Amino acid sequence: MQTFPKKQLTIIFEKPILPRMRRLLDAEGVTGYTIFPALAGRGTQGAWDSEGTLGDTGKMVQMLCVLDGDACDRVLDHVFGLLGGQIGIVTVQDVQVIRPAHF
Amino acid sequence: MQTFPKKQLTIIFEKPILPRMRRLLDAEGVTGYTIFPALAGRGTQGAWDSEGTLGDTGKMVQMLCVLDGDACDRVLDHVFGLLGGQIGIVTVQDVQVIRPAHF
Amino acid sequence: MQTFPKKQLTIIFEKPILPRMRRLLDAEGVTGYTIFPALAGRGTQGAWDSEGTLGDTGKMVQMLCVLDGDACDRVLDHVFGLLGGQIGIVTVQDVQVIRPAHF
Amino acid sequence: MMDSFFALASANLLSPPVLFFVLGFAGAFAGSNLTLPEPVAKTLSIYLMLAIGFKGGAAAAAHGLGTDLVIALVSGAILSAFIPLVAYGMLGAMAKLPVVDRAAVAAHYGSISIVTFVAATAAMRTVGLEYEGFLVAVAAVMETPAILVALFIASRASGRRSEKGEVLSEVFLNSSIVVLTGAFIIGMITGEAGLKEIDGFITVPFKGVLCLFLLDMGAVAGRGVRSGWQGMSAGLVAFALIMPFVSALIALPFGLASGLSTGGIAVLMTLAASASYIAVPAAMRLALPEARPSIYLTLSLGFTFPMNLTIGIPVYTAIARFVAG
Amino acid sequence: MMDSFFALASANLLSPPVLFFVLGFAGAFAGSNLTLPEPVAKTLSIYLMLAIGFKGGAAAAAHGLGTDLVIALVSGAILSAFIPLVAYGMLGAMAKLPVVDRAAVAAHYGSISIVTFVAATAAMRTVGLEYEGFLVAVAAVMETPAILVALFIASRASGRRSEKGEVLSEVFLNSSIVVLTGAFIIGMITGEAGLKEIDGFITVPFKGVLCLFLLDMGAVAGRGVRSGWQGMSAGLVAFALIMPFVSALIALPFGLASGLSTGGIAVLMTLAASASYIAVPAAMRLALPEARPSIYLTLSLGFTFPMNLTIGIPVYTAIARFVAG
Amino acid sequence: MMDSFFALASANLLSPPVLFFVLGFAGAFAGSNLTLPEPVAKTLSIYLMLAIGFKGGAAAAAHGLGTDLVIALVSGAILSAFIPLVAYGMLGAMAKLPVVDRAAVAAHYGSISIVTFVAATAAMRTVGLEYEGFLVAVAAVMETPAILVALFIASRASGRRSEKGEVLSEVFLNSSIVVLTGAFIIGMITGEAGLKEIDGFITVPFKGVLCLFLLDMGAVAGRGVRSGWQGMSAGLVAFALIMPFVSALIALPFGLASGLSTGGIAVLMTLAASASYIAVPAAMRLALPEARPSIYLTLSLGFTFPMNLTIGIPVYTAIARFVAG
Ligand SMILES: Nc1ncnc2c1ncn2[C@@H]1O[C@H](COP(=O)(O)O)[C@@H](O)[C@H]1O
Ligand SMILES: Nc1ncnc2c1ncn2[C@@H]1O[C@H](COP(=O)(O)O)[C@@H](O)[C@H]1O
Ligand SMILES: Nc1ncnc2c1ncn2[C@@H]1O[C@H](COP(=O)(O)O)[C@@H](O)[C@H]1O
Ligand code: NA
Ligand code: NA
Ligand code: NA
Repeated sequence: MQTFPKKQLTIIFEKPILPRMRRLLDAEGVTGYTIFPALAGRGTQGAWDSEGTLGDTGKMVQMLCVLDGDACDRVLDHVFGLLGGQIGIVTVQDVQVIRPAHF
Repeated sequence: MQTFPKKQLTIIFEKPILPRMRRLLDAEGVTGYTIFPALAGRGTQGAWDSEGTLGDTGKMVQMLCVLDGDACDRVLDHVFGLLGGQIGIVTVQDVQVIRPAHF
Repeated sequence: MQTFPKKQLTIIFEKPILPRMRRLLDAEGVTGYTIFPALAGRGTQGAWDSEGTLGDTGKMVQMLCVLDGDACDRVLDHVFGLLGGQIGIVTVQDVQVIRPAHF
Repeated sequence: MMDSFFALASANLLSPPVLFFVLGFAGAFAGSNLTLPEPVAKTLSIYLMLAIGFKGGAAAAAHGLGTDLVIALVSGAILSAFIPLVAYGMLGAMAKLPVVDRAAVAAHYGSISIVTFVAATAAMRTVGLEYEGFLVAVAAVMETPAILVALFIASRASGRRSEKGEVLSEVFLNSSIVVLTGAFIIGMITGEAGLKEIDGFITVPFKGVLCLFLLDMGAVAGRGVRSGWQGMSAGLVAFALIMPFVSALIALPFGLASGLSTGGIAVLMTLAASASYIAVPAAMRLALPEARPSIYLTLSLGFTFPMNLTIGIPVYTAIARFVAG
Repeated sequence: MMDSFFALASANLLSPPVLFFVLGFAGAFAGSNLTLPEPVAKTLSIYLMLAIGFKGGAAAAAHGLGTDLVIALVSGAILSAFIPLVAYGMLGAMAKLPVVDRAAVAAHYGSISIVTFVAATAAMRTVGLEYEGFLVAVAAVMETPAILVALFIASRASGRRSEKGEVLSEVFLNSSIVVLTGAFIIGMITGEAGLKEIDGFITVPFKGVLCLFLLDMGAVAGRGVRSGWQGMSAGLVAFALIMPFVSALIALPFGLASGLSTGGIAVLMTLAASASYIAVPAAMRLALPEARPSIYLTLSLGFTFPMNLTIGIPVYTAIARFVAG
Repeated sequence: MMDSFFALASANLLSPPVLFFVLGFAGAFAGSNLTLPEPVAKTLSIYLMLAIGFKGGAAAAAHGLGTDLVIALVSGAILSAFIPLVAYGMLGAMAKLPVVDRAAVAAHYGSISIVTFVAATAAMRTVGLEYEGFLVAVAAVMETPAILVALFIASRASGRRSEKGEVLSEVFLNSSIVVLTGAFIIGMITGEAGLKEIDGFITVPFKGVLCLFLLDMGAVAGRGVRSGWQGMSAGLVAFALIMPFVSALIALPFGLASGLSTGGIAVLMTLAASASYIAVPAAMRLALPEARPSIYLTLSLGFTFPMNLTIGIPVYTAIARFVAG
């Protein structure tokens, strides 16, 4: 099957800013994204666990967004602006898709 | 450590067809797969949120399957057949594994 | 934007040994990791489903850890030691990050 | 009849369950998120099935079952199979929709909403009307025929053939039907004695749990309207608000012919008027994936459900009283 | 006063809710995980809001509302706006903290903890003191002013400007405030009759549910202390233990001036003494992300909350009795 | 004795809790998914621990504790340590299993199932037999010795050495043991007065909650049998059905020697006969990972648990009555 190269942007960030992040991606016009709940983790700012955490503070989510290389660069800029003082990490990977028009 | 190249097939699709998808992968004889719950997202058909959704309709899941390059092509064909009118996206990535016989 | 290559280590393993796995990664001095809950799956040892499972036995989680190539090799060794008789799979992928110092 | 209707309507509108529904709906509409976490909402719905099923079974055991049950079950099945045809026709007249969407919507209106049923029984209690316990079994029977009829319509109209077996087993093995009928049977077996044993769980907190659940349902419905509003045409909204009255009137003669009590007739009318938003949508994703959930879910959950809860139930009750009481 | 205090304190400490809290705290401290699954904990907190709001509304309807409500609401708003200033000052004197952290902590202590409020009302019932039902509305009003004041302090001191609109709408649309005030209004509308209808849900199991919830809260607090201990200085811990008494004393004259009953004064003092650990932290992540959650959460949840539950409430009650009773 | 047994058996089999269990089991076997969402199932099990522990403590406080408690605790510990040896031997005779699997299964049968215990106490109430409140504490004591003995067997037989410390702390800090014993102690402290305060939560809905929980357990067990069936041999299934009676008979003299009431003896026999399916499996994944969960879980949850619930409990009760009553 013929495949086409795209970028997969993965952002792990704190849940309280999820609405902001969604607004950002919507504003950038990415065609789609999916958000996954995380269970626990550790970073430079210590360990966390969703069990035994009240409300959204201290919980992390993962946002996964498949998009064009160019769009990726543009979105990355804005994401870094948003993440400023917030807790989180960002990675980029190469992926192949079949229906390039969808992304 | 010596590693061996494999493919990682990632399918994000709507939860109501999960049993069908599992039957498909079982029939294709893939050695394994893992399914993750998604929390929210947006695509060409609009935004969704698992909170405030009744039943499985409107929820998405992610299926992750590490497999051989050849098997990947074959499975992809069938997955596209299944996803026909359904909501969802498919990506393929390169991964390295240690115990190639397991996959 | 300039990006730097790192490795992403993904381990899918059974939930009862999660505390052990976290201790291992802490001992190895990785800068961070994130854990995700899985919903269901199948492997060489059969199918499982988190619904209808009591306690942690039979549930799987996914640990995702972005780290340096060298660190990755070292951690892999220990992870294999730990996973010995346990149920689980390990993959390695190439990823790009922006702030290399964070990892 | 008007007097009686206004009394009923205000008693219904000012009851805690309906007010909590309105709170959830208004909150969601204003942008607040009042939905319960999903695992809890699912459990509350299982609780409602279990309680309503068990109490229905215990009541049926007390009063004995006879031919009236059989007649009511057959009436329910006929209603569920016939209403989709009417809905399909009305949709064709009132809105421009592709055939699959029309068929899918029709399936929803032929099938039923158990929460609407529970709200109707709670309303009967408030106004002091008795109803037959076995109507729980009728509700269970009314879930599926509509789906089959809708698939038949869709396959005739569009040539699309779907795996009915998978869809039906999905619906039959659906936890809500199994719990409802299972609890009904257990209630019949253990009778009054069994009811007394678990009264503190299925009766004492029942109405309050219903309030909590309707708060959540209101929030879900409010969200649905908020996000699904754009895709709606005036014709579709009109359909969602008028169709329930049509269905209720179709059910009226069946209720009379089955020899049901006044309250029982009102409940049967409500069942007919209610539209599914859990079991049928899931079945439609399997059987008619081209049909758009944003249409059928918004109509049944965002418009018909709130309308039935607030205005529909008192109207059906007033009609039942006028005709039968 | 001492006698009365010791009687109150032991009645409070040996009540099931407080003992379950201690069990959770001790268990978590020893390394056991007694927390409830998150969706359930969230639901229990919605249940508590719904029950306490509804009962408050029904009580307010029974006794009628007048200028005393207005005065109490204004008192609450003033307290919520004023206490952060005091807290900010005290923090400056007692600990070395960056300005943003100080402002964030101050916001928490000006706002309130609904669970502490619920515990206080349960304690009033145990010792036989009445309190005004409308204090639920006062609690709702006290959630937000503190946040605004803290953001004002932070922007003056650090030049940092934050999008107040987003933060405020986040807090206002927060499910707990909406459920609390919504249930209060529904309770006012349906009054005693409504209360009787859903009594089996919001009164019968109430205290037991509170026990289960406090078991969870104890476990969360114990975890918080266990993991946040290192980041604490003696001055910060002292602040968390002393500040509540300062706030309670500030609230005392307001309670007297509002003409509240003795129990009502004790509850208002408790509200002032309590510190937020759900709504305000989420708001701070949006408005002051540089402020460290490990500091404000550990202080309010790990130290102030347990102190209020065990020692604070009986002390405030004893003071209220001494002054007003 | 036969008469009494049949009366007991039918009273047990036709009680709502057992019927709901059967509904869940049959539904799951037919392919329906009646399991509750996991967070809710976990919470219900915490609720049952809390309620049963508290009531046991309050009862123990009312009747006073003496040497009989100590004797019963020691009896429990001995039973939990001894039964695995018998189970290990029987398994060797009845099935061909690797040593680690045998040891792991033995650990499960020495330990206990709290839900079976709860079902036994509910059954005692149905047939009007008293039992000692402190048996809750005995249940807690019986959870762990079996694990130690099994690890000892495994390390002797296979040379495999496991980190006992980690495993034991995992089991001791397990929320179910902590809640059970913690609630027992709180019940002892607050006594009858405390019980009256939270009665509306831990007594009023108790039996109904048990029904809901057993519906879920039935569904889980039914699934287990459905999917684990292939891996079973006739010998293993026979073991799962016979071993409980062996354990119950071993417990009988201990019950008599401890001076327990007839109901108390029946409950102790049930404890001995029950097999763990939550705490011990998790411990085995840590200590004996080569042992296959598909074997020990299917045996204890899929066969022994349903057998105890339906047939076992009335048989043990009949024996206790025959011997002691
Ligand atoms: N190297 C990493 N790999 C995977 N996840 C990470 C990594 N570093 C941080 N995280 C996640 O991001 C969160 C915040 O990281 P930090 O800002 O470093 O405290 C952590 O709690 C982890 O969940
Ligand atoms: N580019 C994308 N990246 C990540 N997830 C996506 C993307 N596009 C779609 N999705 C996910 O797939 C779902 C269905 O997409 P669609 O069929 O485009 O509506 C969306 O709701 C998202 O959860
Ligand atoms: N090829 C694979 N791709 C993705 N997940 C897998 C794969 N193989 C195994 N798994 C996951 O790892 C678990 C244990 O695998 P196994 O040890 O093969 O039984 C399975 O239940 C799956 O959740
Ligand atoms: Na209908
Ligand atoms: Na305060
Ligand atoms: Na046992």
